[in-house]
Amino acid sequence: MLFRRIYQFLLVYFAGISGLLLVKLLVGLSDYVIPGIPLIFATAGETAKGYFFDVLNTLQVTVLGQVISIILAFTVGIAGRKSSWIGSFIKMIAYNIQAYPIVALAPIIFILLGDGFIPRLLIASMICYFPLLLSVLGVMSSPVKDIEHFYIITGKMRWQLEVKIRAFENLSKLATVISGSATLAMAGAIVAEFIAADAGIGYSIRIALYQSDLAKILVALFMIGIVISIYQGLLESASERIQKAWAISSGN
Amino acid sequence: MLFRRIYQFLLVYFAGISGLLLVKLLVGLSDYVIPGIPLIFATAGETAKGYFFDVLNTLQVTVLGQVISIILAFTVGIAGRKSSWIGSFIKMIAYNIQAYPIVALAPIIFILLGDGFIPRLLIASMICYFPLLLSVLGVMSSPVKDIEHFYIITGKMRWQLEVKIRAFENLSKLATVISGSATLAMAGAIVAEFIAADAGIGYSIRIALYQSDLAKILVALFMIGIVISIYQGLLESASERIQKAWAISSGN
Amino acid sequence: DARELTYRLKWLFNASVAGDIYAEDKGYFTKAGLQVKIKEGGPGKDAIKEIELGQTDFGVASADQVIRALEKGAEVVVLFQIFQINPLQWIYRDTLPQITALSQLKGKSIGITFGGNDETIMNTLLAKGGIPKKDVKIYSVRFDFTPFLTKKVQIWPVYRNSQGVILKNRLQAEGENVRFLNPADFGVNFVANSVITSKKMIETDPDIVDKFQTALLAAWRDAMAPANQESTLASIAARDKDNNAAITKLQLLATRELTGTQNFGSIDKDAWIQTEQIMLQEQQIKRPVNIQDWLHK
Amino acid sequence: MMHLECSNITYSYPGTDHKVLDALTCTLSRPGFHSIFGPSGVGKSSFARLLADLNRHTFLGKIEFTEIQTVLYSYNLERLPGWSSAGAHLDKVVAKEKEALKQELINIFELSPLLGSRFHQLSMGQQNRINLIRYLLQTFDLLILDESLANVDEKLRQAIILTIKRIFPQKMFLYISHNLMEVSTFCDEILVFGGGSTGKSYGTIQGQNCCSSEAVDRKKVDETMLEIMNAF
Amino acid sequence: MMHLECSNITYSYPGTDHKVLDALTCTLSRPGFHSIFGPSGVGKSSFARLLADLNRHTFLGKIEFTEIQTVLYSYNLERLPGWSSAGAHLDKVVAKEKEALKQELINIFELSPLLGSRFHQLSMGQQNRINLIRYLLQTFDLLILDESLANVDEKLRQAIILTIKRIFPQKMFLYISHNLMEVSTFCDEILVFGGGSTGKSYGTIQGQNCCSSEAVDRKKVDETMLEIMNAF
Ligand SMILES: Nc1ncnc2c1ncn2[C@@H]1O[C@H](COP(=O)(O)OP(=O)(O)OP(=O)(O)O)[C@@H](O)[C@H]1O
Ligand SMILES: Nc1ncnc2c1ncn2[C@@H]1O[C@H](COP(=O)(O)OP(=O)(O)OP(=O)(O)O)[C@@H](O)[C@H]1O
Ligand SMILES: [Mg+2]
Ligand SMILES: [Mg+2]
Repeated sequence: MLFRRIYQFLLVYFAGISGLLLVKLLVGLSDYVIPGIPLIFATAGETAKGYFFDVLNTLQVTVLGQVISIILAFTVGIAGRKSSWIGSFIKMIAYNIQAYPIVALAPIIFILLGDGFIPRLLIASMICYFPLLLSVLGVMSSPVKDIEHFYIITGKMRWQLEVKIRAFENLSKLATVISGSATLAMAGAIVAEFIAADAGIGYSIRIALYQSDLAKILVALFMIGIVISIYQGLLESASERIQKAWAISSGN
Repeated sequence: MLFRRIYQFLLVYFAGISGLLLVKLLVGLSDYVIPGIPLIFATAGETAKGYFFDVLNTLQVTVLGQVISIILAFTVGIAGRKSSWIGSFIKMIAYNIQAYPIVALAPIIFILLGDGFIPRLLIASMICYFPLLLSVLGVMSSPVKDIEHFYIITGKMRWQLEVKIRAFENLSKLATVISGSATLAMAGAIVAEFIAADAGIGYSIRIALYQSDLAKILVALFMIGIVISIYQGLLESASERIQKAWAISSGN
Repeated sequence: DARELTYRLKWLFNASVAGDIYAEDKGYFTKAGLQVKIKEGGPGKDAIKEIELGQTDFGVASADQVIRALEKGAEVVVLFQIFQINPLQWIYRDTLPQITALSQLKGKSIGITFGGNDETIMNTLLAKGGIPKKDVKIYSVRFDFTPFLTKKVQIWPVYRNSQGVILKNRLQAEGENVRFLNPADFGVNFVANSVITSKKMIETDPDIVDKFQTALLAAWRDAMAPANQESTLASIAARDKDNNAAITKLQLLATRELTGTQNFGSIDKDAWIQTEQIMLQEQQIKRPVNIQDWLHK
Repeated sequence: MMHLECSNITYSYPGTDHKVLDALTCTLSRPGFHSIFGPSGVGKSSFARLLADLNRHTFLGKIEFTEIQTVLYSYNLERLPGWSSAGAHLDKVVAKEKEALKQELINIFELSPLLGSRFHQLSMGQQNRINLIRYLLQTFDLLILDESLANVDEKLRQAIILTIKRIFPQKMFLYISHNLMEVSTFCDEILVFGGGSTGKSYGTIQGQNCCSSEAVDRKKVDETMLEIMNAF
Repeated sequence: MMHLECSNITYSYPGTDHKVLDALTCTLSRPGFHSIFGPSGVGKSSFARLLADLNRHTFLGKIEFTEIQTVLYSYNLERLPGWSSAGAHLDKVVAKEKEALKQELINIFELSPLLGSRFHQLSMGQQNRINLIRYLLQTFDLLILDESLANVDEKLRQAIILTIKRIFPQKMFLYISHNLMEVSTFCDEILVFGGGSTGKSYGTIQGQNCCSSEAVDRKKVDETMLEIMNAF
């Protein structure tokens, strides 16, 4: 799984680069618009190591942000699963906040929270949590009648149990979304750094963009890709193992 | 549903504003950090109408972008549902592209596509499609054994049928995600406008930010909120009606 | 010659591009027999790239962009220099004593945009003033001004003729006055925006370039003339709906100061050479590009 | 004494105009192992679900419970959650003081070797039994068994029915099953739902209500069976 | 002639060491309505699923099909998709040339009034019937009915079984049911799976194989039933 992820990423990445180089060649563009191979290598030599550590820095925010958004998404999703007024209200807040692009909210966040690690984390979580929320809501609001019936009719149903039943019945769906949300959290962390931080790969990308340095951006994208592939691969393996442990392979 | 959405939005919005004003009062911040009520009203008087039309402009991109991402997400989700190499490869591309924050990809997009409507649409779709994809993948990769058995054993299973069965069994989950994705598409469109366009509310927000005018941003947020609430409400009503028509109320 | 030309600006439509707006609005291009469409700029726009890709014919780029592009093999030529004084300056409240010597920067909290021009310029200023980096508090600037507004940062980079005006105005409304720190006052002449085109264009269509340059220069000159102030403001107002008339007027005045009044549009060759040198020192570029060879006669 | 009276119940599913129950009047007059019997689709399950949750349905007519507080409804398609073994789930939902009863039932239901398995690993009859046993260990006055033992073999099913009759003489049961002989032999009052899609008829027939397999009088059972058959 | 031979089949579910099938040897020697009978949890369904999809399972022993190409497996928990009526789904999966057969079966299965309903609106017995009918209208040599009629009333079930025997004399059926009398009366060869959790035993008993309800010789049926009971 892990090696396949990396290998596939390399394939995609080099396909992309080749495409760009082809455009460069056909249109006859300078290194400023699309960097050539020597320049990319030279840039990689200079920046690869630094960017790698930047990505690791970002990864910390990613992991923490993902954990927070998972917690948040489950909390809101569970609270919002009922079709009651409160449920619909919570859903509504969650939806509305999402529609505001982070770029518009950022100044408010900065006014209220100052700057530094916290807003970076907050923005990463905000970007990651909404898609998670959607899935959690979907799962949490569809009853599993044939299992829940007993607990309802005997008055034993608690919200915890309801949540557990629905989560368990949709384990593979939730696992897909949770491990998929890693990339969202990463994207969120990078955007947050891009807007706000003075560390992380997003910050480095901002600087490269200021300098119109596409070669640096390509190196950064490579580092992001390789790290996210590894993280994603690990998450997927872990989620598979957890699913197996909790469920023993289900179905006949 | 529709009126409830609007009404709830107003509640949230004014709660938010009150919070900001409270901070202003407590910390004793001046109008240029957090605008006071008179300034907000004055600004609203000047800009509300223009912003409203900006949001409508953005809404066009949103709707189109959402349609595109739904199509894209279903295509990729359906193609990627198998655990074959190709399926996993498609999933991997989808994941990787997602991890690249749009801000880093934007220069490449602009190089390849120039400017105008197309990159704006592309960016809106890209931001919206991935969370959709996650849900579609989750649904499409879990078999519904008790329905599929017959078609499999009699050799009648086609991929279209498989997709239809799984979609139908998860209709409410998919509906939640699809109508929820409206806000994602809106956020995507705004970000795209923020980065690239010369129209739409995202563009106006960029100017307001550039002028460091929080009052304008608050008015813009109001307009976005009200329009997205209406759009969301309409989508939800429509999705409910469609679900009913297709399914007749399911379950006993 | 009815060939449609495009002209990509660097920034949004406002008073800082008054001459460009004026040229189109008052038909300077048409009169010169050209059909020119001007397009707004923005953070994601790069005129040099567009010129190379054939998406635009003329554009506005900052000097550092031009130098960087030249280093990487792009072939762009500077036609004329819009600003004689770089609009990128630092704003500070008048509660700070006026900065007349660079040594006064010691101990101050200063905003700089990492990777941006202001980093390069501030580094040069600090070096010039002999101030080690550890003796100032550098604050990383993002796109909003809150840290300056809340007084967390004392000296903040702005574009003198756009945000600078707005901020000054906003603070004045609250009874606070501001000053600007202009690097040129301390001998740092880092060139800002210039009008550029491709070398190829100059070689193949020298007369078009000529006509364009003449028309645009004339438009800028007229737009900056105090006599034409009202009609310039009207042209701007038609394009820039987000600033009120008072602000626009102040911005126009500020722009006028930056473009200079005598040697209008002229290329300050020494400043260009200094810019290249600064960039070399700051390792923004690795090898000299001989910028003087790329400045149009 | 504990009894149940329904008069003139008429019921249609929302959005349809087909009368699933049409002027049903019936009485169950005492605790015991009663039954609902009738052809497929006649409305047995619908009636049972009505009884179990009066508030959720809108119907015409009147249902009166006397000395019946808690009505439970079990059916054969129920599942247990998958995250732990059947035994663990059973432990969770059974009160401490019913431990002895639980052990006794587990033995009679032949469930001991299965308690370690997850629900989805069980055969259909095993699933039926583990589901039913948890209902029997709850507090109830009336328990409806809607084909709850449909997938269990006859021998074991008979043992289970006799056990229920022996252990819970004070409770009311309503056993829905398609096994005519079994119903005739072991049930007390048998509500027979007759008629297919045209008209409906309802009646009550007295079953043999046997309490051990030795007590079965085959001839009398045959008579009851005949009576039921003719009731259609 | 069409026949099926199994020798020494031993099977455990992956990840468990409980032998669900333990050295099973049996033969079905001709077309007809055969049966698997045995207590709950003995391994009937497991064996049936094995036959239906040999490739998906790993087991010891040998299974040989002669003149049997297509094996279908139906069971009572299957569902039809919900997006259109049962009738529409039926139309979709039945070939044109079987239209007449389809109509005949619909009448005997008493399904005509239900064809307009969605699957989830049907009673359990109705669901059983609509599911089974679609299998009968496919091309097959051996069809396994795993409690496929478990929730249908006896009268109708009997009619359905007799119809199947009449219409498909050249096909092989394997009927899994817990109704001893029915199996003894109407089935040809009866594979009896015996023994509970300790040891397992398998044997074949000849059923009465009646082809109409008039032909039933009650005494002989009783004998067969006794024989089966003793086989445990
Ligand atoms: N949810 C529903 N919506 C509409 N009609 C329904 C619904 N459930 C059942 N019906 C119809 O009501 C009638 C009675 O169904 P019910 O399930 O009560 O029958 P039953 O007597 O339990 O049959 P069986 O023995 O087959 O389980 C049937 O004709 C069925 O089609
Ligand atoms: N997926 C599975 N994983 C592990 N064990 C299983 C699984 N399915 C069934 N078993 C076990 O295999 C044995 C045989 O099950 P099977 O379903 O074949 O029984 P059956 O004879 O069909 O019983 P019934 O009449 O109750 O349906 C049972 O003990 C059951 O617990
Ligand atoms: Mg029923
Ligand atoms: Mg079975």
